[in-house]
Amino acid sequence: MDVGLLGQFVVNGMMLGMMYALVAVGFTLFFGVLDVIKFSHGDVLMVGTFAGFSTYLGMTAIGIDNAFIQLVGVLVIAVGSMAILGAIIARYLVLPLKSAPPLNTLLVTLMLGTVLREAIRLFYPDGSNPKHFPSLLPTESWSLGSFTLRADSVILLIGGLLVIIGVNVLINRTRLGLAIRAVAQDEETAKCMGINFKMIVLLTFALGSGVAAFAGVMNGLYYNEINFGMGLLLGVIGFSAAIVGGLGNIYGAILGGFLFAGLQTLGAVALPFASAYKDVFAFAVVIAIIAWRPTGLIAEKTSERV
Amino acid sequence: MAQQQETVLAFRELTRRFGGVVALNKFDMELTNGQILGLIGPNGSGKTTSFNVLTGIYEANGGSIEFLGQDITSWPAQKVYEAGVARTFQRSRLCLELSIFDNIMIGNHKRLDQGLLFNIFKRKALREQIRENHEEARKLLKIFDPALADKMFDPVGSLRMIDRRRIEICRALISHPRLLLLDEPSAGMTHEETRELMDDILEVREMIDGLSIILVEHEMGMIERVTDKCIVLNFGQKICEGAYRDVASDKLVQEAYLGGE
Amino acid sequence: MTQSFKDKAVIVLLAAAAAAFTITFIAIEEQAEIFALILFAAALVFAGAKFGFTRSIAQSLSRNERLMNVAVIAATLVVIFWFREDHFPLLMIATVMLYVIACCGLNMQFGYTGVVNFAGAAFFGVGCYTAAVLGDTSIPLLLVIILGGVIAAIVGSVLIIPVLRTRGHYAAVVTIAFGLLFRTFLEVNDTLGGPQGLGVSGMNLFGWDFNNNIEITENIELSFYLNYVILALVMVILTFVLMRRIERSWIGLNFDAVRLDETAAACFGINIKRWKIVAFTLGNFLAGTAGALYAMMLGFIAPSNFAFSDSLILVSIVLLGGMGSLWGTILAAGLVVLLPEKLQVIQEYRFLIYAVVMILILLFRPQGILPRGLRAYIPGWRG
Amino acid sequence: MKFLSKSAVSAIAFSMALTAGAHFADAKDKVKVAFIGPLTGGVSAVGVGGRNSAELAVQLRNADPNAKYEYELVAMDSECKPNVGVQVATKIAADRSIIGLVGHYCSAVAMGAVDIYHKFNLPMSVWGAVLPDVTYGNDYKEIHRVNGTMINQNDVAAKFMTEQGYKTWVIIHDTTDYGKGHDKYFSEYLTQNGGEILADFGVPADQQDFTAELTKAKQLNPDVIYFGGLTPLGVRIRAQMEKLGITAQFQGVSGIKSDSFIDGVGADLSEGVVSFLEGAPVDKLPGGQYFTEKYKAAGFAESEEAYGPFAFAAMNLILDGIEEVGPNRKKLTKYLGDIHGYESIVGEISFDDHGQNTVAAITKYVVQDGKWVVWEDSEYATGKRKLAGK
Repeated sequence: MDVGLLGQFVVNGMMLGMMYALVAVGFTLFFGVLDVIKFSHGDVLMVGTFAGFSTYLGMTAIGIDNAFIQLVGVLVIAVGSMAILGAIIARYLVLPLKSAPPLNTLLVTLMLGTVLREAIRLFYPDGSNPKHFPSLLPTESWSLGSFTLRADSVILLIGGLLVIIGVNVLINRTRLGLAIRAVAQDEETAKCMGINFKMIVLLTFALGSGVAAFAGVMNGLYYNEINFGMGLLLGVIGFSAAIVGGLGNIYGAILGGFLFAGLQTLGAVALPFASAYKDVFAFAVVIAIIAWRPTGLIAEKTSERV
Repeated sequence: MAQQQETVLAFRELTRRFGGVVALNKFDMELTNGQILGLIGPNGSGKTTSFNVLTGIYEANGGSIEFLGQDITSWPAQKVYEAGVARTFQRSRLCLELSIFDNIMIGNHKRLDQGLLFNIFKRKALREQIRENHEEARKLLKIFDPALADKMFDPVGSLRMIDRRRIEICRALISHPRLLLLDEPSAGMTHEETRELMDDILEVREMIDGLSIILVEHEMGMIERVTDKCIVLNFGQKICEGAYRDVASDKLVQEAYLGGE
Repeated sequence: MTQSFKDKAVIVLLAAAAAAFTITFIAIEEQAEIFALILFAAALVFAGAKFGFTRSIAQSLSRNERLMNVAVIAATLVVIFWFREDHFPLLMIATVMLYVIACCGLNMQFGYTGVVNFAGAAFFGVGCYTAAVLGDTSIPLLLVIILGGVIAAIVGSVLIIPVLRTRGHYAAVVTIAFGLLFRTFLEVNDTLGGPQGLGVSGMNLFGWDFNNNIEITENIELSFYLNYVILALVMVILTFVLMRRIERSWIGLNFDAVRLDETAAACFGINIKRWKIVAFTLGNFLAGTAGALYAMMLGFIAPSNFAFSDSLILVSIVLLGGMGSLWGTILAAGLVVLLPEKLQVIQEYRFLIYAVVMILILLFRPQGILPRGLRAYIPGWRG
Repeated sequence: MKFLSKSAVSAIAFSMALTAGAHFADAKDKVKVAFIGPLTGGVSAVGVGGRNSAELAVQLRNADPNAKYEYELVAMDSECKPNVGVQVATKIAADRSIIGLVGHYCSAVAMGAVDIYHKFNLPMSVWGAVLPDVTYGNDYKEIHRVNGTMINQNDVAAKFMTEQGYKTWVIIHDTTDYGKGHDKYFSEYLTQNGGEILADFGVPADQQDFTAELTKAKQLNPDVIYFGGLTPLGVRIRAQMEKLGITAQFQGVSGIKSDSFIDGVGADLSEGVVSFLEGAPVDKLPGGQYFTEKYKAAGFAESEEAYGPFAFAAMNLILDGIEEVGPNRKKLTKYLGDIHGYESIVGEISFDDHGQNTVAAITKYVVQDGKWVVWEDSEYATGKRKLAGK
């Protein structure tokens, strides 16, 4: 395989991995503060993308056609509205079930995912068909042999990276992050220290959902196509990535995301048998990794006292 | 009283590390038949760790454990229990959703018929076994609190802390162990309750032939009253051993507790 | 004396009411009637709880378990007999029963033992495919049903190592990944029919072809689905007996101990691995047997029946009914299978409504419709 | 269907007898017909379009004063899942008051359901499923299909594309029955016509990212990328080809011949995409214009999609049959069996002995200025515009 082609696969894989990682970060944040899995995460991403898309349509309709302003508008509305939606979900669906079996939360949020998905399909104009998401980024491209690099891909990669770094800084360097980490460590102690537990949970869900909306818009800008079912698989993969990396750990989520993308790319291009088996391959490897490292690659800290 | 001298349990240079922290450092210890040993020391000195290594929850990094003449170092928890070691936990670990009877029967595991076919098909024999064990558990529980014995099918989650402690001890005793490990039984209880509980334990000891007990405890009154011998741990190391009165007056021990130089 | 008579009267009346309700629920087609009936039932349940009837009824039931079991079977037979000539209601009843069996399998796994399984549909599917492949051979079909379970258990053994090593959400991902992998594999691999699916021969018991209508007289022709319903009912009863016996034995206690506190269980000699393997294998076995008969009844299977969403349906039945609760599972299976069907009238909106209903139930009744009670080793006996 | 008790039935009969006198002279008998399609899930757009079209046929018929009966449509959702399909098929087939059915877009569902229609003697016509086995895999006289199979489609497609001078192909298909079937038949016909397949990728129907497959395809540098699958995937693949700078011609199948494909990809990228659909173009036929107008007038929220006209034609065929022979399943089956040269909005319908419409012509389409245009009418055919790589 020539170098250009290899480079192309690497760039594609990184793009994919970045999106998985952004979704996985959300899972890991929610799990960190509340030990719950919010399975509607992928569908929140989808709703966020549609919110962004609607913003674009609205701005075009009122005559704003500067791509940069449009992009900012799309991002602000998508991220902002999903942050609110995430907090609402936490407030009315996740927190009330805190003392119920953890599987209940999983199921409730799964059902919420169905509600969101079906709602978009049924109530968004022509929602059951794919939509053309505009290219709001410069589309210049550089070619080198079989390697094509587009400006928008580079910007998206950098953007994704900045968001991940931003989340990381937020968690590790700010007062809010400190509070989130305190709640993640030990809810009771955090409460004793005067941290508003509920507020922190809501903020964390807002943060995670906002990141998901960003990933959704990124998805739309990259693939130029969005549809009501886009969140489902992305959610499952993001969840798997968070698990493989190790729940409750942002680096684990990133690692898991890129690993999964790598496996899929590898499965599609490098396997000796038909590429259709690539998902079989990726999931088999996931099972094997979990069998090998039962608490994820970057192990979750267990503080169980005996 | 020749039997009294038989060694039940012996640690030889038992060592356990967590990362860089040495939780147990070459711990030597011996316990004879029927003896009650008090294990004391500040928080984090390795008392509970020694229980966990002994019962197979943690693996030893060095040294050996001998129980009734057998080397049981690194045995899994299940095998240690089969050999006759039963314990309670620092934080009560009962199954709160289950009934009192269920919880006590968990402790009786080795004396119950666990065959798949027996349990599914030999219902009559199983019912007989259930009735017999129920009677036995009732008797045992009655020693601690007659009122509890009438609530055998109530969920444990509905009970007070002291009742939960009692049930935990019954769970450990029902299988007639040779060695009982009590991890801070007084935690979360008043002095009066603690005293009551300890009296009950002493009463039970008379019923089970040759039962030895290791007691981890902060409540020194209790240690003083019931133990035959004490061992003081500090930073995973044994710093003193002997009767409570001698130990209490030891300078090293006082330093360890007060943290002074 | 009067107490016991009252108990018995309550049980008989309750069974009669349940049969009547089920018949009406299955029979009505009008949207308004369906909603009215659901609201009526909800109001009844609510009122019962409010005025304490539920409690006294529950006590009556637990005092007379045997009678209750007989009454439920009798009520089921009444419902089946009522619809003896109607294919579709019988198909739905049989479907509910087979889902009950599969969900009992899941209950054994995570209701009792705490081993999560999000690949229930995959193991159900292994049973289906076993029936499809072995149905044309000379192996007796009753044996094929058992083999469906055995092969599901064997396929499940692939997952034993990761399942034993993981807990909670990590174990969930293992089974989710397996479920996705299973379906993709079936689609990509053509040896088992590929995405187009496979035809399955119908059940045939000692020359009795289950796929023929039963002609009694010239005017009375019973639906061929009656055959399947009866066989499914027998299987449900066997499964129920097995589940009950396991629950009310030392094994059930071991399962609970493993679920609630692995460390404590290990300290009292309970072999965590052994009981997890037993529960996982038995659960998959049950799902497999249900799948095998399901495939014979439907006559056709394809990979898209065994998607992740189908596994979730099984999980939601277990949660909705109440973890480990057998009666709850039966009730929830009826609800989850029949409700979307009943909602066909609202067509493309039905999943939206269905999901909203599920969320509401879980929010207001997180422990399930009929939470599992404390273990009663011997019915009615409290020492 | 007698769900309720016999006494209830007699009570109803009694009350009907009482009110019989109140019947108006021109009141028509009610006859039920049914529709099955995927109304929820990933391909629901096509299913809802089909249902609307069938609904339209029934509405128009009911508005026709000359119709002998008043029709009621029972529409059911198969979710595109065989087990659900078998359930609803049983429900409809077992309901004796339903005389005819227009059913199935998903082939796997149709495959599972045909046995039931046969068992219950319910005459039906497929409106969208394209797997040949649905009609050719059995000898059931109840089963018919107004649309063509994927065999015809790919035969034409392979010939046409090789005639355009293309030599090498990379195939991407989804791993459902639809995509795999197309892959199989297209590969077969393409090889017969001398085309070369450089690579063949199977992808799950919910995949989002195709850059790995497409990068590999790019390296192979084919003349054409053939996609066997439905609109959502088709949109993604076409869009991502652009990202990777692949300039090969994009060739689809009937599954992407929808306006939503063009909406999803955008007018620029869809320009020059070709696809093939059974039947004559709707707007070319005398009844076609009428259908399009009426569909718009009926005010459905969703588009009729590629197979709506077939559902409309199939429903009309069944309604015509009932008008002709009366509400009787066996007679309707016989009527359908004799259909030859029936005029419909998708062209002439003639069933062969398997109930397959034999004259299902295949029409070639190309996207021109954001619209699907019949190839022969396009500027591509005249040479004014050129397909990719020509």
